Amino acid sequence: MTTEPELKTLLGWYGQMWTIRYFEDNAIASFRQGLFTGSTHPCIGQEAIAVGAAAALEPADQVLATYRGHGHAIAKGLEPRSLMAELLCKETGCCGGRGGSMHLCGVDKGFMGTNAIVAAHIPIAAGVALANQLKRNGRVVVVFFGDGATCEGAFFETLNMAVLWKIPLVLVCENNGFAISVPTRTAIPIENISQRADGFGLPGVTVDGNDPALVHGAVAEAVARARRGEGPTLIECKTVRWERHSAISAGKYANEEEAMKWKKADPIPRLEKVLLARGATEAQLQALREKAKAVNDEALAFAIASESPKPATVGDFVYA
Amino acid sequence: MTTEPELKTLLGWYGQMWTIRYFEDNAIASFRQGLFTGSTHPCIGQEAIAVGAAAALEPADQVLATYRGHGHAIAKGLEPRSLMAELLCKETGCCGGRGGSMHLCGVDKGFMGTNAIVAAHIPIAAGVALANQLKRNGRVVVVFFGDGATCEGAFFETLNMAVLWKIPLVLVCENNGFAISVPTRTAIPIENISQRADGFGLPGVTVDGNDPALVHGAVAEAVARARRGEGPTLIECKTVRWERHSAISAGKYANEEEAMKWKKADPIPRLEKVLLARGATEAQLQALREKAKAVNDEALAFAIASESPKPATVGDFVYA
Amino acid sequence: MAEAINEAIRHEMRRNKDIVLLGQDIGAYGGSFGVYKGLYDEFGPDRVRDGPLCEASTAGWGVGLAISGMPTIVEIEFLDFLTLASDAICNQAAKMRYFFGGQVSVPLILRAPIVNRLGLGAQHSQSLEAWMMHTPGLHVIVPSNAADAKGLLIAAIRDGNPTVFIEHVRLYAAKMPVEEEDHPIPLGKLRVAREGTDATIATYSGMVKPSLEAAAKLAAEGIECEVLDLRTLAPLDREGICASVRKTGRLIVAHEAVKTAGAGAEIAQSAMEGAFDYLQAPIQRVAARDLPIPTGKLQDSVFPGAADVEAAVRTAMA
Amino acid sequence: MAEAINEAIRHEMRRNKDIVLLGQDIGAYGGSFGVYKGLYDEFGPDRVRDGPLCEASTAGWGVGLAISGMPTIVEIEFLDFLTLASDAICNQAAKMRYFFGGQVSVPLILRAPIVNRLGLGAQHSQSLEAWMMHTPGLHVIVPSNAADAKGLLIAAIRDGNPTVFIEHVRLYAAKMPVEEEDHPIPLGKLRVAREGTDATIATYSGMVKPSLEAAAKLAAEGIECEVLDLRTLAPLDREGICASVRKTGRLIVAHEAVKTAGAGAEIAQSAMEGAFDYLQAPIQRVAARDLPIPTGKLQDSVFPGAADVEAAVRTAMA
Ligand SMILES: Cc1ncc(C[n+]2csc(CCOP(=O)(O)OP(=O)(O)O)c2C)c(N)n1
Ligand SMILES: Cc1ncc(C[n+]2csc(CCOP(=O)(O)OP(=O)(O)O)c2C)c(N)n1
Ligand SMILES: [Mg+2]
Ligand SMILES: [Mg+2]
Repeated sequence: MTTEPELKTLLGWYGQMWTIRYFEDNAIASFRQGLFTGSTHPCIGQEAIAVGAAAALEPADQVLATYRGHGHAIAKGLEPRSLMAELLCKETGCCGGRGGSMHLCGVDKGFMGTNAIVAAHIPIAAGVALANQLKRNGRVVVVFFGDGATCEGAFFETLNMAVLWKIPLVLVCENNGFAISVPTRTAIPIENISQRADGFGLPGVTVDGNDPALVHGAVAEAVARARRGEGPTLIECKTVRWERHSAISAGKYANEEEAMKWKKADPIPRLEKVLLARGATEAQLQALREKAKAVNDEALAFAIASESPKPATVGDFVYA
Repeated sequence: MTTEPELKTLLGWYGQMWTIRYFEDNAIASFRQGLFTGSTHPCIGQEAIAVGAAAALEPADQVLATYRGHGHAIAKGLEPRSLMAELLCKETGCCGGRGGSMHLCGVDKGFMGTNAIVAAHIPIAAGVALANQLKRNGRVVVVFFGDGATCEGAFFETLNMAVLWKIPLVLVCENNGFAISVPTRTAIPIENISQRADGFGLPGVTVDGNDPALVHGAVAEAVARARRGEGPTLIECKTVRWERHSAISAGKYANEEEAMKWKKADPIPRLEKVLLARGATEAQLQALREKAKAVNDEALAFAIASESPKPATVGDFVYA
Repeated sequence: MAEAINEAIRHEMRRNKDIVLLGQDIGAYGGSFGVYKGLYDEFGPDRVRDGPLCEASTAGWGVGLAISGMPTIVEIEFLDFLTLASDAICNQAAKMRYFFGGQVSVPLILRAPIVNRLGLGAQHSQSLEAWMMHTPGLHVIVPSNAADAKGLLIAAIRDGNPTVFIEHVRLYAAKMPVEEEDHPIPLGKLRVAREGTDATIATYSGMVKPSLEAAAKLAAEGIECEVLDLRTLAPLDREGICASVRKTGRLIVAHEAVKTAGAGAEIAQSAMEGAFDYLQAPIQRVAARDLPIPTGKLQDSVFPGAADVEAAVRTAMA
Repeated sequence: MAEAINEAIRHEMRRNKDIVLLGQDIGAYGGSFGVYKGLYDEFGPDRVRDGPLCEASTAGWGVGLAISGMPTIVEIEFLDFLTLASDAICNQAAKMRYFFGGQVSVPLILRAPIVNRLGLGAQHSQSLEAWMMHTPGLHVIVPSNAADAKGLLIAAIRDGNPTVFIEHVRLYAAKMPVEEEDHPIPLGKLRVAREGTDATIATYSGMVKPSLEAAAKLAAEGIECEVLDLRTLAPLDREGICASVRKTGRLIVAHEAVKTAGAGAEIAQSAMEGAFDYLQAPIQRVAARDLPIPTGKLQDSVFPGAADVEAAVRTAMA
């Protein structure tokens, strides 16, 4: 593993985690207020993964994620305002209001988009990484996905090819214990998802996904390995999901208590303790929180004030 | 492993292997003569696997295989005549002449059919095995497939679920070194395909697929395990393919010599040596060979003499 | 309609102990849209198999169960994910009985909802029934109301052939008087949802209600539309469609799938082949625009509604 | 046609160093039907990536390459296996530019052959172009001869949009004079393969030749058919079809896909919408029967031929 991050770095992460948390709070509140329809899949409780992983990347490196990808977009440098405007399906949104909560993208920041078909973005991410390899541009791709996605064929097929061709790809599984209502242990008969790697000949590691420094360390090592041309790594980050799969999920959980345990595992207070122990002041932390909130409140106001795309533009962007 | 098979048993296998070999010889010759069109995928050089595996099964156990499945059909007890008639697309064929070389079936013998979509039959086989589990009928399913098939999503997805639910399924991979023209080593970045099992939590074993006794031992153990309710096993049988993928394959191999090596690895002369060493006489062997030939010659004559299905029946068998 | 489907399945599962359900989130959770509420409690984890996320193989396992004599219902959470299961459905389930010369039957039902106009975007808003219609060997069922859903699902389960049963999320909440009794509805027979003499509107699933609204509005002006709820697309009741067109002389076909190469083209051409001489105006299509589906307000520019049906009728009458 | 496709790809790969080929057996072997002969030797393993058997992900990797600015050609060995790649093609490639608001382009070509009448059976004989036509965001190309294949493929590669390029195994051997020069053919323009005044035959791919044969035979009796080779199904040259029908007053649509919900229905309904007043007889369809495809002689009872086209024209003329 790499060395312990500096206090300044950790403070930066703390601010980012709050930015993500407030973004998701606003997303849920906006959805409940009817500011947009459909659904939204918050990453609350999982912020440490996006933040720790993104910190291991160069700006030119690329990220792909799922519908639960608002945090990854923010961590990769997208502006909350253009993301929130996209959630609200406004023309100022990052995808011109066509994509909504599940389809975010920021190519200029290396954020190659989120996807609403579970696991479908994993081969796409590998293709982006193969393009990097062919162009010899030194870029690495990080792809985020859930535990559920590791039961889909596209995940396995891609592991096989990525190892075969030593693709500069880092596969980060956010094991949050559930795929909608299905607990990981009733879908996957092995202890750690990182063990999947054993059947494919790539390194597989499991880390505590609620500690951004541990995530950062594992991802940094995998990124270095990928940049050296040694191929992909599978990283499982254990975490705990926000109580509901999405803002519209309504079904019953077999074990309600299990589904609510994220609050006890919240990575933010945990990082706060570390920061205070390392000498940060409560005032510093408060300033970061307030900034995160202000950015998001401005973002929401911007999104609300923005226009919906004109009906006449509905046919734009189909063909190049 | 189980005990060494008796001489009588081995002689039976020898006869079966010749039955399959002659069947395939006739299939190729018939195709070349234009007795049927399409193609045919011989299992020459791989007979020991079908024979050794089938010997580990009860009649009520079930088998599914691929387009390269004539040998498995014969080993599971289907008559060469109804199979050859099917290859020639005659109404006396096991599938009424609708299926041809790639779609053989004999439900009454537990032969649940061959399939022409690589790996698609693996989940189907698991479903058959799940039915057995639910009916508590004690039956086990053996599914045969190639090395190439172990790169397809359906294979991996099924492994995951089969382990999860302890399905009575034995997965037999015939690693014949090629998927059409693609050598296994350029498609699969691990030494042994049985290693795939490590990512899923099931036992994986590799055996020499050109020795029917070794195949039998591994399959018998896996079948026993499955019958005890302990779930699936993955068995890799290393073998060597007939020089061409199918009777119509015409492309160039990167390494022609490699593609021709089956003749040096032919399981039949190898078994012959064992038999002679264990006291069988040349006359005994010859009698078995002749019987195998006679059965197949009769089968071919029967197939040739049979009628094509009447055009008016083309719409039969679509709906139950 | 969710309740009606639930009742149909419960009824059949009680009647036939071999029926199995496969899918994701179908256990205690009751299905991602709640259609399976209570079934797990009643029938237990063996028969209600909540599984990992792998639609392709789930459908393949369903084929294996089905050919073993266990009628199986596979749930796909959104019809859009049919892409993943299409090999098992189209290359296996639809063809297996045929290429095995009748040695097996494939009593497999794939249930999936159309989930549109909710704002979930391009990968969660599609109506893909036309692909399934173009696959010989399948039945394709597209009910528009609770009573039909129940009767057609019971019929499909008993029929014993591979079936794609397409529900509609907007109709789930709709409660209509549902037959208490066990009342299968024959596959391949349309329902005349409204009688009329001036124009025929052939439609199904989510467009039946807007079509009836349009018909009611037009009736106020003396234009009497006959509204046909097709109920099943395969088998397609071509004779029923043509009979109505022979009476009215005009046909409007309405669906929520995108227009090009949709079911509407087949329905229209069926009338062309069977009732050309009676046609007084070109057959009109009302359908979604040929675009990926956007989120947000833009959706309204893509999907058709009662006003579009009305306009099409007026065009046909002009 | 195999040679023409080979030339088109070679030509474009020389011109644009970013183009990559993905697939199985596309290396030294030259593609399962030999279309890629020599490309591996010329362009090497980086650009001609012979890979493991996993169509779904292969197509997905192709999407990733494409959105990274590397135009990618994915080969699927038989069009029947489109089932496996359909999520990558229909839910990803076709929609990605749209749902990302134009931030990416998807220059992905999926090449696959129709392989029918060879006796390979139900899983190796299908014509699935209608599914692709029903997917907004794709181009669907169905050439009938070598020259068109070359020109259309070059155009599709340069066009830079996701394209399903459907070849036909029976046409591979056909050598026709191919333009030496780099000669893209605009997408969405049909070719009048034979001029005529009495009836229009709209067709494509493997049915163009039998349609021309039927037309030649009928011409001997004074019935002059106009044969339209549609060349692309998406975009579909609706105006070209209607213009011909306005001239002849009769339309016959011919394809090898099964009839129900096939491309023929769309083509027919397009004429209905644009040329109804000129139609003197019902539009006829010539297509495969709605069955899984059998092996052996039974195939002849399923697939249409010149005689079926001829009969359909006579019906339209009667
Ligand atoms: C192929 C596919 N199947 C099903 C769904 C419906 N669905 C959306 S999210 C989800 C759960 C995925 O779980 P996981 O991969 O663990 O990610 P998480 O939501 O927990 O982040 C499901 C089943 C989908 N979008 N795509
Ligand atoms: C899904 C799918 N992809 C491709 C093919 C074409 N194909 C037929 S057999 C074959 C090779 C399979 O290799 P392997 O699994 O090793 O089996 P083997 O033929 O060597 O027995 C291929 C690529 C197919 N039938 N199905
Ligand atoms: Mg999860
Ligand atoms: Mg092989």
